[in-house]
Parts: sequence; C-alpha cells; structure tokens
Amino acid sequence: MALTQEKQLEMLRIMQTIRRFEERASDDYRTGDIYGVVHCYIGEEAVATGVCAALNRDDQIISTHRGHGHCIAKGADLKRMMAELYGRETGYCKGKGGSMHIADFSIGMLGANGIVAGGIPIVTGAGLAAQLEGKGRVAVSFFGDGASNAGPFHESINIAAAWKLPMIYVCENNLYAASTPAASTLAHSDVAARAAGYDIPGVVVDGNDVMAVYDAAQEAVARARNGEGPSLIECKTYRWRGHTERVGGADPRPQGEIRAWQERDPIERFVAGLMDQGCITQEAWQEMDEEILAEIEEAVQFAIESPFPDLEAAVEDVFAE
Amino acid sequence: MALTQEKQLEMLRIMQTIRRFEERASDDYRTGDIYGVVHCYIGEEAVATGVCAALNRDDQIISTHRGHGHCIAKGADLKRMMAELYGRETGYCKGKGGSMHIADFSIGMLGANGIVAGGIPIVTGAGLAAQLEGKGRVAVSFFGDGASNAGPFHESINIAAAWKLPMIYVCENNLYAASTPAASTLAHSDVAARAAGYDIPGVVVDGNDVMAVYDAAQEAVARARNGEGPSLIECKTYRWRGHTERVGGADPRPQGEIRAWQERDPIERFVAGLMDQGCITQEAWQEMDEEILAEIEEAVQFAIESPFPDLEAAVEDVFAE
Amino acid sequence: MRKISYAQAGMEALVEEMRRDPTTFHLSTDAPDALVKEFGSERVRATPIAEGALTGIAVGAAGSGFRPIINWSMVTFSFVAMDQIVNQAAKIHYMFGGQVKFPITFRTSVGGGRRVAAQHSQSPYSMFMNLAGLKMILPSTPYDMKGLLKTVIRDDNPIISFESNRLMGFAGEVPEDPYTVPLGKADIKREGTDVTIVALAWLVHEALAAAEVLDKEGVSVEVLDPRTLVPLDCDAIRASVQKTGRLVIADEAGPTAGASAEIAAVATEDAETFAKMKAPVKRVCALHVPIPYTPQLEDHVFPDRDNIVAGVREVMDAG
Amino acid sequence: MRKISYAQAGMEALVEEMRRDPTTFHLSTDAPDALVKEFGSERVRATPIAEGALTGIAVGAAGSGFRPIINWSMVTFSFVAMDQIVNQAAKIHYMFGGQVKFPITFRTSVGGGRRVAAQHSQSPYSMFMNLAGLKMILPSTPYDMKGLLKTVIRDDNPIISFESNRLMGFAGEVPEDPYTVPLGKADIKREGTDVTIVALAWLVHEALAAAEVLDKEGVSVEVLDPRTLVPLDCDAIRASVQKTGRLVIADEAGPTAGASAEIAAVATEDAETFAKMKAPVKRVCALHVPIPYTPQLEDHVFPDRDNIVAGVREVMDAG
Ligand SMILES: Cc1ncc(C[n+]2csc(CCOP(=O)(O)OP(=O)(O)O)c2C)c(N)n1
Ligand SMILES: Cc1ncc(C[n+]2csc(CCOP(=O)(O)OP(=O)(O)O)c2C)c(N)n1
Ligand SMILES: [Mg+2]
Ligand SMILES: [Mg+2]
Repeated sequence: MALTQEKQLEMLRIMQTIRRFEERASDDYRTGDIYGVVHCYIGEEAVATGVCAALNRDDQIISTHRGHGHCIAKGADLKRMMAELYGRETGYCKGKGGSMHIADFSIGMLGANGIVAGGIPIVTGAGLAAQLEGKGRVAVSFFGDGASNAGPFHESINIAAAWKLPMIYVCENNLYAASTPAASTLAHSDVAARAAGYDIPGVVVDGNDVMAVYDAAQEAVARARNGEGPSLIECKTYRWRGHTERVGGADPRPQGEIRAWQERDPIERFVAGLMDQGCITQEAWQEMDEEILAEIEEAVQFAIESPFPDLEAAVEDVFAE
Repeated sequence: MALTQEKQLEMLRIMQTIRRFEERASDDYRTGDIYGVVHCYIGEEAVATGVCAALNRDDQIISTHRGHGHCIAKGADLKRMMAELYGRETGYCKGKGGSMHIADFSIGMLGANGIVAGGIPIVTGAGLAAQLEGKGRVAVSFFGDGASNAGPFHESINIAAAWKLPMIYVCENNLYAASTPAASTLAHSDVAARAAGYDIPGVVVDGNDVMAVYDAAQEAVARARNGEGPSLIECKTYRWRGHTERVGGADPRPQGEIRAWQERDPIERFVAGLMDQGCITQEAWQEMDEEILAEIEEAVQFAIESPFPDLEAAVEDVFAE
Repeated sequence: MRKISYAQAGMEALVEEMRRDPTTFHLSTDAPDALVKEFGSERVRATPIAEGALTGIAVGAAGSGFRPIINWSMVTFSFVAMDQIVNQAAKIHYMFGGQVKFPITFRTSVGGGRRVAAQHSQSPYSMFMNLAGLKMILPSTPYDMKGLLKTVIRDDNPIISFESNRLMGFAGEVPEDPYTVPLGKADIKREGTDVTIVALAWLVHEALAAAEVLDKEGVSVEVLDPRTLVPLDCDAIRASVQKTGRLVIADEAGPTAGASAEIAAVATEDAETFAKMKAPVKRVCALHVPIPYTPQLEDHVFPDRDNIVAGVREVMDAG
Repeated sequence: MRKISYAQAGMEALVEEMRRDPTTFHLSTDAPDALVKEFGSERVRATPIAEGALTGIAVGAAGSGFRPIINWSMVTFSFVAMDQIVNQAAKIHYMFGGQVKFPITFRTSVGGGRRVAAQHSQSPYSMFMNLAGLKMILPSTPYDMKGLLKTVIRDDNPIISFESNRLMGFAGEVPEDPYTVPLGKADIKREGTDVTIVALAWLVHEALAAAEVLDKEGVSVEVLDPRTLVPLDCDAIRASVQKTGRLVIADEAGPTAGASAEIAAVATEDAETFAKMKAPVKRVCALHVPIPYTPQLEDHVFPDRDNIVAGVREVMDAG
C-alpha cells in the first residue's frame, strides 16, 4: 500500500526526532544530568519508525534496553521522556525508571526493559489480551539478535503461533550483542530462518530502508488482524554508537564496518528518496530539523524545570492501592 | 551399517528388559514398595534402545522424568536401579533420588531429571566437555515433545550448533505432555522442522522402529564425532500407560488411538522381523523373556534385602568433601 | 456447616471469581477439566510447558486490562519463570511509576511428604519474600484458602498463592455463603499464655496437636497462623509474643534465611517485644538439606508435632 | 604492600587458578579480553545470551570432569538461570547420592549505587541462602576477594561469588605471593566491646566509618565481616555478640527474609547469646522496595554510615 506524502514526511520527522533526541541525551549523559546507563538507537531509526507506521494508536509494542526509538515512534511525549532521563517527578515513571524503563501504556508502549528477551513474553500477553478482546488489535515485540538466542524468544513465538495470536516479532539484528558478534552466537545467520519451525512467515528486511520495513510490517499486521497469527521480521541494521554511552573500553567492532554502515544512513537514504520524488526540499528538511531541535530543547527545559521527586516517593508505587 | 545378529538380539533383550522392568516397577508401586511417582516408558522402548545402540560406553546421555528406559539402554545395573526405586542404601542414589533421579555417571548416564527440559543444557555441557577433551566422545539429550517448547531446548541447541558441539538431540514425541496434546502446543507438528533454523540436520523417524532409530542415530553420531556438530532426531512414538502410575483421573487420550499404537508395538515388530530373518525362534524368544524376568526378580530380591539408609544419611552428600 | 477439602476450596474460589469477573482467565500446562467445561478453552487454556513465558504473558495481559490466573503447579516449576517473577512482575508497577496496575494470581503448591525427592519437595517462599513487590498467601485451612484466594484474585497486584501439598485433601468447614478473608491479618488458631507458636500451613495442624500434648504438661500454647506472608501481620506476632514471652516458629521450609528467620527478627528487633522475651527464639524447621526420596529419610528431615513439642519444652526450660 | 582494586583482585584469582588447573574454563556473554588473550577462545568463550543454558552447561561439564567458571555478570541475569541453580546445581550432588562432584564457580555482581534502577540494582543473596546445596561468598576487600575466589575455584562444589558493584574500584593491599582465604571464617574488621555490627560487603566500609564517629561518642564498635554467607560463621557471630551484648546488622539488601534476618536469628536462637543480649537486634538495611533510578531516591533507599550510626545509637539507648 502506497503511503501518502504526508505520512512519509511524518516518518522522516520521527526518524530525525529519534536521532536528535539521542544526540542530546548522550550529551546530557556526559555532563551528568542523565544518570545510570543510556543505550542509543542511532543508526537503527528505520526499524521502529517503519514498524510503528503500520500500527494504530491502540496497538501495543514492547521495547528493549535500547528503547528511546520505539517510544518516539509509538508517539511518546518527548517532555516526559526527557524528564524521566533527568530523574524528575514529571517523567513517565516519576523518575523511578530512567532510560531502561520508559513506558507509556496509554499509547500502547509497554516499556523498555533491562532484561534481554524479557519483554517478549510480556508483549505476547498483550497479544493474548488482544485476541481475547477480539477488536482486531495487534502487538509487536522488538528485540535484538542477542535476545533471539534466549529461551523466552522460543517459548513466546511458539505459543503465539500455536494460539494464532495477533503478534509481530521484530528482530533488530544489528550484528552485535554488546561486544559479542552475532556471527559467533547465531547458529543460522538469519534469525528469520527460525520461523519455518513454527510454521509462520519469516522475512529478512533491509533494516536501514524504512519503506521496506514498513511494507513487511504492514503485511504482518494485516495477517495478524485477520486472525492468521504471528510473523517474524528480521531487520538487518547497525548501531552507530557504542553498546552504551558509558565511556569504557574501545569499540571492538572494525572501524571499516562502522563506516560502511554509516554510509547506509537510514535517514539520509530516506531523505534522498523523498527529495528525488519531490516530496521535500533541502530547505524544508532543514526547517524540519530545526523544529525538531527546538522541540527537544523544550523537552530539556521541561525536564530541568521539573522537581525531583520527594523522598516519600521512594516507598510509594510498590503496590497498586 | 548393517548390525550383527548378536547386536540385534542384544537390542531386543534391552527393549524387553525395559518393558519387564517397568511392569514390575508398576506392580510394586501399586503395592506401596515403591514410593512417590513412577513414569513408565512402555511403548517407547525402541527410542532409547536404538539410540544407545549407536553409542560407546564413554558417550554420555541425559534422560527425563521418564528415565528407566534410558538407564537400561545405556547399561545401568538393574539391581541398583530397583534398589533406588525401593529407597534403599544400595540404590544408585543411596535412596535419595528415586525414579525421577536415577543416574550412573560411570556409564555416562547423567541422570533422569524431574524438570521438563532441565536436562538439555546439562548434557550440552557434557558435549562441551567432550569437545574440550577432543577424544571423539558424543553426548545425547533425550527429551519429550513437551520439553521441546521450553526455553532450554532452544538455548542449548543454538549453542551446540554455534559451537559445533558433538551433540545429538533426540525428541521423543509421544504426542502428549501429561494430558495436553502436542497438536495443541506445537506450532509446527514436527519438532524436527526447527533444525533448519539452527542450520543443522533434523529428521523425523518412526520411533517404534528400533532399526530406523538406530540408523538415524548412527548417522548423527558419526557427524558429531567428526566435528560437524549437532543433529536433531524426532522419534514419533507413544506411551501405553498413563502419564504416571498414580491412579487418578481417567486417561484423557482416545481409546482408539491407544489401541492403534499398541498394535504398532515396537518389540513385537522387531521380534517379528528377527524371526522372519531367522535370527530368533519363538522358543528362544520365550527363553530370553524368562531370563529377563529372572534377572528382574533378582533385582527385586536385591532391593528387598538391602537396608534402608541410616538417618544420618539425610545430612550427608549436601556437599562434596 | 458443610466440609470441603482444601483443594476444593481453592477450586470454589476460582470458579466464583471467574464467574464474577469476565476479564479473568486461566493458564496452566494441564487445564482443569471443571474450569474448561464451565468457561471454555479460550479462557481456560492448556499451555505449552513454558512457565517463564506464561508468567510474562500474565504480566502483559494484566497490563492490558485482564486479570490472569496462572497455575505454576509445583513451586519447583516457578523457577523457570523466575526472571519474569523477580525482574518483571515484582518491579514493573514501581519501575513504571505506577501508571497501570498488574492484577495477577499465581497459584503454586509447596511442601513435602509425597516421596518425590529434592526437586519436587520445596517450600521456598522466603525467596519471594526477600523481593519487594509481591504479596503472598499461605493458607492452612479450607476456610482460609477460599477466603484468601478470592481476595487475591480481586487484588490489583501480582500475588502468589502458596498452597500446601500435604493439605490438599484436608477437609474443613467452609460456608456456602460468599465471604473473603483479608490479606495481612494473622489468625490465632488457639489461644494460650506460656508460649507462642507461629506456625505455617501444614505445621499449624502439627502445632495444634503439639499444643494438646503440652496442655497436659501444663504448658499453655498459643498458635498463631500468619496466613499471609506478605503483608506479614507483625503486630499480631509481636502482641502474642509480648503476652507469652516465648516464641517458637514452625515451618516446613529449611531455616536459613527462611520465613522463620524473618519472624524471629520481627520479634527480636522490636524493643517492647524483646523486653518481654523470657527465652531464646526457637525455629522448628526442616533440616537444611535437599529433600531425600526414601520415606524414613524424608520424614526425618521434616519437622512434625514431636519436634514442636521438643522445641517448646526447650524454650520453657530456657526461661 | 602493593594495592590493587577489588575487580583486579578477582581477575588475578581467575588467572592464577586457570593457569593452575587446565580443566577450568570460562563462559560469559562478553568474554574478558585479558582471559581470551592468555587462554584462548576455546577455554574463554563469549556466549549467546542464555544464562540458563550456560548454568546447565556448567553443571554438565562439571559432572564430566571439568571445573567451569561462569560469570553471570549482574545477579539480575542469574534469574533466567534460576531453574538450573535451584533445581539442578544445588541439588544434584545430594539427589544422585554423591556419586560425582560438581565443582563450579558462579561469579555475579550485586548492589546498587549506580543509578540503574530496579532490575539492575539487586542484592538477593538470601534467596540463594534459603536453598540447601550452594556455598556462597561476599567479599568486602581486594584481599578477601582474591583469597576467597581462589578457594572457591578449587572447591569441589557449586559456589556463588557475590561481588559488590560499589567496591569494584576499591583499592586495598594484596600480597604478590599466593594465598587463599578459607570459607566459613568471619573476619573481625575492627574490635570493640559495646556493640557488634555484622556488616556485609560495601557496608563493612560504612560500618568502619560509623565506628569512627561512634568512637568519638565513647561507643566501642566491633565490626564483623562474615565474608562467606554459606557456610556462615555462626560461632564468630555469637562470640562477638556475647562479648558486646548488642547486635546491629548492616546489609545493602532489603531486610525481609534477608541475610540480616538469618544473622539476627542465629544470635537470638542461641541460648547463651540471647542471655547476654542487652538490647533488641537492629537491622540497618535498604528500604523494602524495588530500587528507584533517580539519585536522591536511590540514596534514600540504601543504608549508609549515617543509618548505621543511628542504628547503633538506638541499641545503645535501648539497653
Ligand atoms: C538476561 C540478560 N543477560 C545479559 C544482559 C546484559 N546485556 C544488556 S544488553 C546486552 C546485549 C543485547 O544484545 P541484543 O539483544 O542484540 O540488543 P542490542 O543491544 O544489540 O540492541 C546484554 C548482554 C541483560 N540485560 N539481560
Ligand atoms: C518445568 C516443568 N514444568 C512442568 C512439569 C510437570 N510435568 C512433568 S512431566 C510433564 C509432561 C512432559 O511432557 P513431555 O516432555 O512430552 O514428556 P513425556 O511425559 O510425554 O515423556 C509435565 C508438564 C515439570 N516437571 N517441569
Ligand atoms: Mg544486537
Ligand atoms: Mg510427550
């Protein structure tokens, strides 16, 4: 299904918002305004954006430790995201979660998650809820190549397939799990090859091509809404930055490999195509970027002006009342 | 590779020993001489027997909660097995383990295991040990259709494939996990279909044909000894008795299904073939059976005459000295 | 009043609450026939053997407006789900700032006595108590089972219902009329003045038997059943110990960092209670070993009424 | 004497023991460069993210004559391996009647202070203590780390080495000459006469700082570091409390059914110790909540020297 220009420009805006948001988060992490650990999605923006473009607001997704991109693509509020990174009371988790735990259930974003593969069963439960409800909602699990080797991947996808749950499993294969190459841990180089064992569709997609991702997602979503069960989509992509923003050992990945993938920048490729089609001019693109930067600046200001939580908050929210 | 008559008769003896052993164990469970829980392998004897016929003494196997067949096929001592069921000091586990935990590391039998899929990683560790040792040993994981849906199956087989461990994964698909039909829990009806996702061979075998099982095992063992990595063998078979020997609710499986599988008795089929080939006469077969029964009677006598452990034994063996 | 078994009481609670609330559903590796019959195989599913995924599925479905009931069966099998329990179910409400609720019931059986050896004879509730973010019950009678389990299913948090293997067939009075039992309220199963026995699950009954014996020796025993482990009714425990001056804790689990250790600490860290204590605390627990198969050894490892009597005599002698 | 960090001390122990014993090998999801360089990528493997399988693999390899070392990294990740820990590693030696040994070292980091929120800030050692069949250490200094970890690797049982996140960069004296520290021997890190602080890991250092403050107030503090949680040196704890008459327990974990509860029970269930106790037990632990991300809240949740000082004053006032 061809997308309107408007929709495509919106996707471009989302991709660039992810990138600019994380560039800022990385800077503010370095100055000490953001704490703990931050995992950047830069270079992989096409995956979250392409998949979420195929979803409705009430569809649900779950993310990983590398969660900002999925949040933004599903429509999260930048202010509350940034406030969470800044540890403020106005953040999505009232400052209790931080980067690894941003969630917004009201838009179907079931959270980033610090446990590799930990989110896969959870969002499969959202898929079961969607099936029991019977209103045609679907649920999407994002996870990495590393996660695909963990038990919950197998257990969940088998259950979803056996029960024909309205699920889309999206493997973001960025070729590494921290410093360990996927080539050394994946018995078959394509995670998508596992789909056949569950009798479901499995496809490999260029994860740096947002329209290719969208097309694959669109097809899987239609199938899921139709009651035909889950699909597995593997997006080959690459992260540009280190595993986390913590300054530690040197990046173990070959410099040439990093450069080669940067030349396949999903945003530049998408912009170039849109310009070729006359969808956007260089000036409009620059303007869009400036708007995005302004929006992020606003989010940072919001965060800075928000108070830290009161100490009593430490003992609240352990249980729902 | 064609097997000698002698070897085939030995396989027949093993199959019949498994059956007679369990018939007796079931009887003695009913009289209260054997405690706890007993899971019978009757009907599935061809699997353990066919696979273990392809192994050497120093190769290793691991079993499940349904462990007697694997023990006997790997060469365990019936006396010490029966003594364990009887809870005696002379049992394999000094009476501490019972039916679900019989092990004999000296013959490469790494134990029955009460946790579904729990043994799969453990025996994969034996496979890693074999690889590190480099003496051409192999290791075999037996597990059920139910276990194939659990995380450890996936994690272990992927690791074994990625590291080319000398492993054979043998799924005993007896169509049920307790009272739950495999048809309702396996997204793809063949567990073997999952092998492709790990880039390893996966075959479906008639698990009631001991020679077919042997042939498949033989090929997988050769591959493993050769450093070519793991294989997955799925044996379609059926258990004749209830999930456990505990008298509880009615067997939920269709009577017709049970009868149909009993007509495919792996022992009768094998004997009939051997008789056709002139390997064994009706009289010799009867004689073999009587020898087996006598041996089992001896094992029971040994168990009965063995003492229960002293109470101090309760606090021993928590740690190795 | 009619008598039904502990197991039946649990089933009644389930049926009543599933009737009451259409957002409840039930997952377990074997589906209970009675539930399938009444609620259908969409709401009552026999699942693949993947307790880890089931537990995560419960979390996700709960966060999406449902009220899942998961039966892990033996607690042994909960350990394959431990990541989902520890890292997700227990923390997700707090970690996400309380933005939605996660009403989940986990049922599981604990305890020994069935000659099923180490893996299948466990009572590890204290492992879950050490976490923050899970409530848990441990009923000792059919009455408490039904009333507590109904409360658990209605509660908006993840809760574990630990249920005693040894008590499954135990019959007791259960009213036909609906009722619930609140969380966090201990029950004095017998009043006494000389010594408090805080007893858990099956050991409540052993403690009551021991109390009869001790009564003949002139020792007046109070038997306190916490019924819920989280929240634990610390006030009731302290009040009882302040009254009797002596504390014996009877638990089928091993002692080390057990519920028994916590109960001991709850008493001895409270200044008022400590001031009134006449004797050291006594834990009457299983030996700290895996559980052996053979009957003599298994029975030797677990505490029973005799061990409780001996424990009480010890604290009576000590002060 | 030279000083090295806690983290380096652990690495030295590993290198020395891997040199010493060719049956050792190392598995973790990220392989430490230094180990790969020296021992090669056959013996030091970067693994798939499958800590459950790795733990089982360790059990199987150990039962086949090897001496595996597994680094789970953060203890958080051990929960995906919990079935293999609880149902296999801890029970297999007993359950199989001791027929072979299972020498396994599990390394894992615990504790908070790094602003990484609930999932990545845990100290759940008491969950493992409640099991029977695992030994475990929790060193507080580079010296103890190296000496204990060497002992652990040589031991013929599954052992968990809990290692404090907060102490990774902490430097201390470590001899160049080889030495080991035995399991089950507490270390008195400071002698005193008025109150015993049993402190764990990072809190040993906070307790020592608190002792300085209290010294100025005329309170003489003894700081006892158990160093190994299983076996726990109950004799040393009891002896110290018998001497001082007062017990404060400082632990970064939450109190409920924690190591702190066990230590409290170990003291108060011993008649001789109980008789000499002048004040109630005091646990200075984390608040019983998941750990929040934002610094103020995180620091508020964890105990530190100030909380210890306050705790000691409380027991001094009580009696
Ligand atoms: C169960 C578990 N083990 C280990 C970790 C530590 N860890 C955090 S991210 C990561 C790598 C994840 O790789 P992948 O799934 O490919 O995602 P990516 O980081 O590449 O996006 C690891 C090992 C964890 N969070 N959870
Ligand atoms: C992790 C776990 N969950 C549940 C059980 C209870 N249980 C014991 S055997 C069994 C069925 C196993 O089915 P399968 O793997 O097909 O083996 P089979 O009994 O058919 O030989 C179940 C559910 C268990 N032992 N372990
Ligand atoms: Mg990756
Ligand atoms: Mg089966």
